[in-house]
Amino acid sequence: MNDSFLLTILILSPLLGIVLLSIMPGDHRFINYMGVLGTVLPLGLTLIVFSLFDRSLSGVQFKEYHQWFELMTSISPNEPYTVAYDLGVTGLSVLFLMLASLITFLASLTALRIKESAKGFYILFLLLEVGILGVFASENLFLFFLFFEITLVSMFLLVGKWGGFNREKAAFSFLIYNGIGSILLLIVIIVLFVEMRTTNITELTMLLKDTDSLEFLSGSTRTWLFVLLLIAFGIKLPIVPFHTWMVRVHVEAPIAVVMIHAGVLLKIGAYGLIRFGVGFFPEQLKEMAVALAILGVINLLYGAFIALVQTELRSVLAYSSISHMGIVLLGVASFNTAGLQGAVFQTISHGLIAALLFLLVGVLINRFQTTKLEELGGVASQTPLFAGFLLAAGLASLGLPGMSGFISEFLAFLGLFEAMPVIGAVGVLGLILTAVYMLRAVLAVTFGERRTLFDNNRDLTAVELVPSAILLSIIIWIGVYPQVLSNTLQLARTLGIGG
Amino acid sequence: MDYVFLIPMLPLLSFLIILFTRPIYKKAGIVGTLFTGAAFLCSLIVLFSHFAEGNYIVEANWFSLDTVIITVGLEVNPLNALMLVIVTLVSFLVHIYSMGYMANDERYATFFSYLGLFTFSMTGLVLSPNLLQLYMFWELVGVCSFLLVGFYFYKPEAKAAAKKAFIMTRIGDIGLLVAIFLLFWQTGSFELDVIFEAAQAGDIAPSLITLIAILIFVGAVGKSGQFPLHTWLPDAMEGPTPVSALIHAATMVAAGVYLVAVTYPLFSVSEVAMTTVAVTGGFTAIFAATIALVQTDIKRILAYSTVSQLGYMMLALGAAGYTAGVFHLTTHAFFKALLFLAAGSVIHAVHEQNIFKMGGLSKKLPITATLFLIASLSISGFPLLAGFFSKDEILATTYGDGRYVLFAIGLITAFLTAFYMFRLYFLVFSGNSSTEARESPSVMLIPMMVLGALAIVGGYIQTNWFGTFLGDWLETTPYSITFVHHEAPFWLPILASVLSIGGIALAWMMYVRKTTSIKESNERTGLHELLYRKYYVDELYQVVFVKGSRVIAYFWMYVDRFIIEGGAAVITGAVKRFGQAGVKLQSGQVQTYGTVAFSGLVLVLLLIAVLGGYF
Amino acid sequence: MSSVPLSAFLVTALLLFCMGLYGALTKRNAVIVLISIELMLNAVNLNLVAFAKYGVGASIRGQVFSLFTITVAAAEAAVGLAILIALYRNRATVNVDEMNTLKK
Amino acid sequence: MTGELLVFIILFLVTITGGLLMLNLTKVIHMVMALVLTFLGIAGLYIMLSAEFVAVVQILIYSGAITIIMLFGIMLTKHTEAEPKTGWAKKGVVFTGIVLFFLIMFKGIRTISLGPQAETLHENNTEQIGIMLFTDYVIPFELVSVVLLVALVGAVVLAKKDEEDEKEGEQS
Repeated sequence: MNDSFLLTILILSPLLGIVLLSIMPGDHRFINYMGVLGTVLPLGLTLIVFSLFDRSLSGVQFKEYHQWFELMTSISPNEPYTVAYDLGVTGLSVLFLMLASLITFLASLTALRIKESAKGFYILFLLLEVGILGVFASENLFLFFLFFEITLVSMFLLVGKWGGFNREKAAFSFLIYNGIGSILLLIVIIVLFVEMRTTNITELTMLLKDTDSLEFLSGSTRTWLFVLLLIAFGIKLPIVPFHTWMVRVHVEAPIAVVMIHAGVLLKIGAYGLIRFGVGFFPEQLKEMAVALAILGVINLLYGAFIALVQTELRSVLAYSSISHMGIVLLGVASFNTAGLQGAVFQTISHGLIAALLFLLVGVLINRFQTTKLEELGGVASQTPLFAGFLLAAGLASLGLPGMSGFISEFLAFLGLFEAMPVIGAVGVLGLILTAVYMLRAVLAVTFGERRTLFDNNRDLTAVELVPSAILLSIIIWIGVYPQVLSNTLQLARTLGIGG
Repeated sequence: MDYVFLIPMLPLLSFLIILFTRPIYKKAGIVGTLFTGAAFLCSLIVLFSHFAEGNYIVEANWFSLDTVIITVGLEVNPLNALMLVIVTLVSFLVHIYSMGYMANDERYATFFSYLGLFTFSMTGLVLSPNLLQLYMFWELVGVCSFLLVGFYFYKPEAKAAAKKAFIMTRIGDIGLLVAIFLLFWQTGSFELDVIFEAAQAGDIAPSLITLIAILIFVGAVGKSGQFPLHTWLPDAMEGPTPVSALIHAATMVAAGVYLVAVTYPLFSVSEVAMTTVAVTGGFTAIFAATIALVQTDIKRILAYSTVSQLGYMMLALGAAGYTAGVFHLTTHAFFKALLFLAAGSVIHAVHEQNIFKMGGLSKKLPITATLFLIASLSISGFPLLAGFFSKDEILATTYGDGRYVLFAIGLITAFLTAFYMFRLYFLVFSGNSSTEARESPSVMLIPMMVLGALAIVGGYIQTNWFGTFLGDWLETTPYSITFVHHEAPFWLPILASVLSIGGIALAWMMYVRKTTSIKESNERTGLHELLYRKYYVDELYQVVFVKGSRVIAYFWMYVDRFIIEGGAAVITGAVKRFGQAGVKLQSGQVQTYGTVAFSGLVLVLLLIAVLGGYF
Repeated sequence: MSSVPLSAFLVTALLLFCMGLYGALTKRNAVIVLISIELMLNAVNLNLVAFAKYGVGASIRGQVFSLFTITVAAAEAAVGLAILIALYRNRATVNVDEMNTLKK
Repeated sequence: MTGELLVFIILFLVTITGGLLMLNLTKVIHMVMALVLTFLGIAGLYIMLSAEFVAVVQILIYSGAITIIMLFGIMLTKHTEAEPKTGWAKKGVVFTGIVLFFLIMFKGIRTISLGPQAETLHENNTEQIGIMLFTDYVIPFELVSVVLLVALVGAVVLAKKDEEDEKEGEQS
């Protein structure tokens, strides 16, 4: 049953950093570096998992199973409900694990600037990493939920303490929206647990596929469960109109946290939607595909239009995230290999691109103390390297071929055009709008007349350059050779569809 | 031919080397030129080996989607071998020229790295054997164009122009993208040969094929600056002049024409699509020509001329003149690149772009003036120069295809072209000069001379007298294209020559003999104003699309702010109120607590009494 | 045997209880509130005694119970009044509205 | 109409009148006086219920001790002449609640049915109670005495002025 304990070690590895940090004095000179070191270990372990992951096999690997506790019920005293500690990765989750630990590591580097109670920051930061890694490594809904809640709590504290001016409001709206999402998710988990007697994801996928044998879960019940799941992860993704919390967090949270938030946490929504929505309720998804696609188009256009008139770079990027997540929805709604692959690609690609963009926004704040578009301009003449990276990130975001954004949007729309050409035709308008708002924002910062306001500003330093370069090269790598993702992903085998 | 891959790789290497090695900063021009020159040599070798060995294709797996394997590859057929040579040649010459023109620019190396990237993308585009790869490079050239138009990033006009160039072409690209999607689901492949076979075999419904062809054409319209997506091209003149010559005259804008030529088997199946192409091309030709009549900026006149000439090529393709279109593309690349480089030389000398502030430069810039004259004569269709033959071919095709209205438009455009080109020439070079000017360095003049030679002799690859060499060669294409060659009626070359010379003569009368007042006046009336304002297309777009989308955006933003956030606020407010009501109950007054507790008791009792059936 | 039914006593007690309750919940004077509570206790006592005579397991125990109640009520009245006086010394009021220190 | 019923009606009226007076009089002293009436009425009812001893205790403790304590309480604190009015809304809520409560309870009382009467309560009532208290209820009885003691001490402690307060009072 247990292949190895690698995943447990991986999930718990940030704890080492937490322990070391907590015994260090809070005003120690190297406290920030200690925090960064804390994220290196998980990154290394993830790399090991990633490289050991056997791409020729199907199904779950690195399985771990321990019975955790049993629940007796009066209904069936002889058959207790078993809750297990159940880990494992599929091709889908191993990609997300990789994304998560990479971005966490890079984000921790940008957090080196944090001076105010850095110890607490890094402890929570590492706790957040435990949650994220746990979410992606869980093979069990119960455990998934547990780790999901850990991310929630640590995010709440990170935003609320180290955020911007309106940080408390942002933290609370984060907590409330996501709390509602968790409740809905919990309801789904409990119903599935009670009816199917298991919370193991793979088992559930197999059981729910065999619709004839489902005695208790009628079609309408499953529709309801799917809708609940959609809302739960829709809040996380976010789907319009549940997006306002996310804009606030994007604008208020400290940059390192926003990198993780935009780069990884929002992706939990997509991950959940693909792994559980597609995996558990394929019939329901097919029935509601058109509605889902319409939601996706709304997301895409809505986010794009609003991003067009934002006057602040972080808001532009926040709405751009909404817009890009619309493409994920479109890919899922098309429900064919191209579309789903596009959705996964888009999720990962946007994770990388958003992280890069926010990393650069962090530099911008550090150098120019503002992200207002009208106050910026012509930074390309003073900080050409920074401007180059920002431009490259912007181009990646608007789907330039040769970068990861293109192949994911291409696949998602390719899938959509097979399933629903008309909706696709409306959706492609979003691609034009993406170009418009992205160029508007990026050019407003980099191009134009030089502002004397910001004289003598340093270009990217090594600690900023290296993460940017790493992210950009991965983005280009995926864009030039996307097989690298699909080799690992093996979508058809993971979800058992298409092929 | 296995070294075809070198052609895109060499410029890419040049791009990467210049990008990552700062020490060779001042040598960037030489590095770029060497690599591009090598690429040009390769192209020539490929061209000649194509004569000997015929078509060539190599493919490798790139990405798998279910059972479909998406490939990347390189293909050499007559059309793209020719394009390769044009692209690498013009790029090579522009590299040399830029070493002089950009010598004093502080972002000298960046410029050459962009040029390298562009050459890579353009050759990659040309060599693509499938639509997906073609689309990827298609976007990449767009980005290079964007980067180079915005090269002087600190100028607000350059910023706006770069943005406009990218977005306008992107609109077209989306059309192409949708066409690719539709084709994929019809044929299950991105490969051109598979698609063409399906189209010829009638596997795709005729109405759908028309739709697809028109969508592809939308892509071409965006890239080639055809009406109604033409407005970005004149604005793109904000970029450095060598860029205008390379990208916005000879190569990238011709990619639209190339695209239609590549997907010609699709178009030829649909009569409607062909007519669309022809009419759009013809209309754009005359539309842009009329605007060019009254412009005052030397580069903008050339830009509108480019738009007009591209329209000409589209007209040819739409009128089943595959050879004519490609032929004109070739000759146009030579003389239009030359025109831009010469214009650059003038601008380099006088630092001025308004033609009314120039004059008499032929004495100060004799070589530039001569080369400019050659190019102008060539584009005007002066007999026996390159432009004459290709233009004749187009007119003959249009006539032969029975599109008489478009034929007439073509004739008028030819006349207008001759007129505005010589208006430009006479205003800039004839008369007396007061400005200081020095002839450009030889590093700029030599590329121009090469182009000048080609602008003279380039036409002889396809003439009725010496043989239709180009046409015969293009027929060896691997795809089934019906080649129609219309023998021009004997009067056509004469008529065209007369019109061309007539246009030149009219310009001479007006601007050298000065039979009318030609002072640039601020008071323009009626038609003149309309033309000068480019038919108010920009203003129209500004109002309809820019303002329109902003209105929509603001609408949604207010929806976001008031309805969605407001909705959330109402819900939270309600909860808060509820909480506050609860707080009010917790007044600390025991009597209130008592009252509440007692009320609760009464309610419970009532419930028990009613539900318990005691009443 | 007796011509007065049990329910007559119970209704009397109920009326007393209601009046006491009303007084306890609406009167502002702390002394009156205390008195009203005594009234309620009396109503309860009346019930106890009535049930001692007419109840299911009618016996003397009901009366014993009421004695206990009376004792406790007396103690309560004494302590209540003591608290009231202590409070009055501090706040110079016997108005229940102003006795809201529970809130703080 | 038997004599017993007549007595009951008179006692009932006395009791209820006392209660109503307490609720409606304005002066606090009058209210307490009205309450004495009620207590006496209840004592009468006890006698009717064969609880002579309880009736005597009632008169002693309620009409006597508690009323006197209350009067002391009133005299030791300052009172505005008129009782401040409570808001109509609150009164309304309380009144409606009480009426509902009354109705429900009334309904319950009307449907009550109980076993046979106890016959021997009035014979040596005090003796019976005494036996009961010192046999079955001896522990509660002792406990009650403790409670009384605690209450006594507590009341003294609470009501006693703090010495410091006194000193401050003298100084000022």
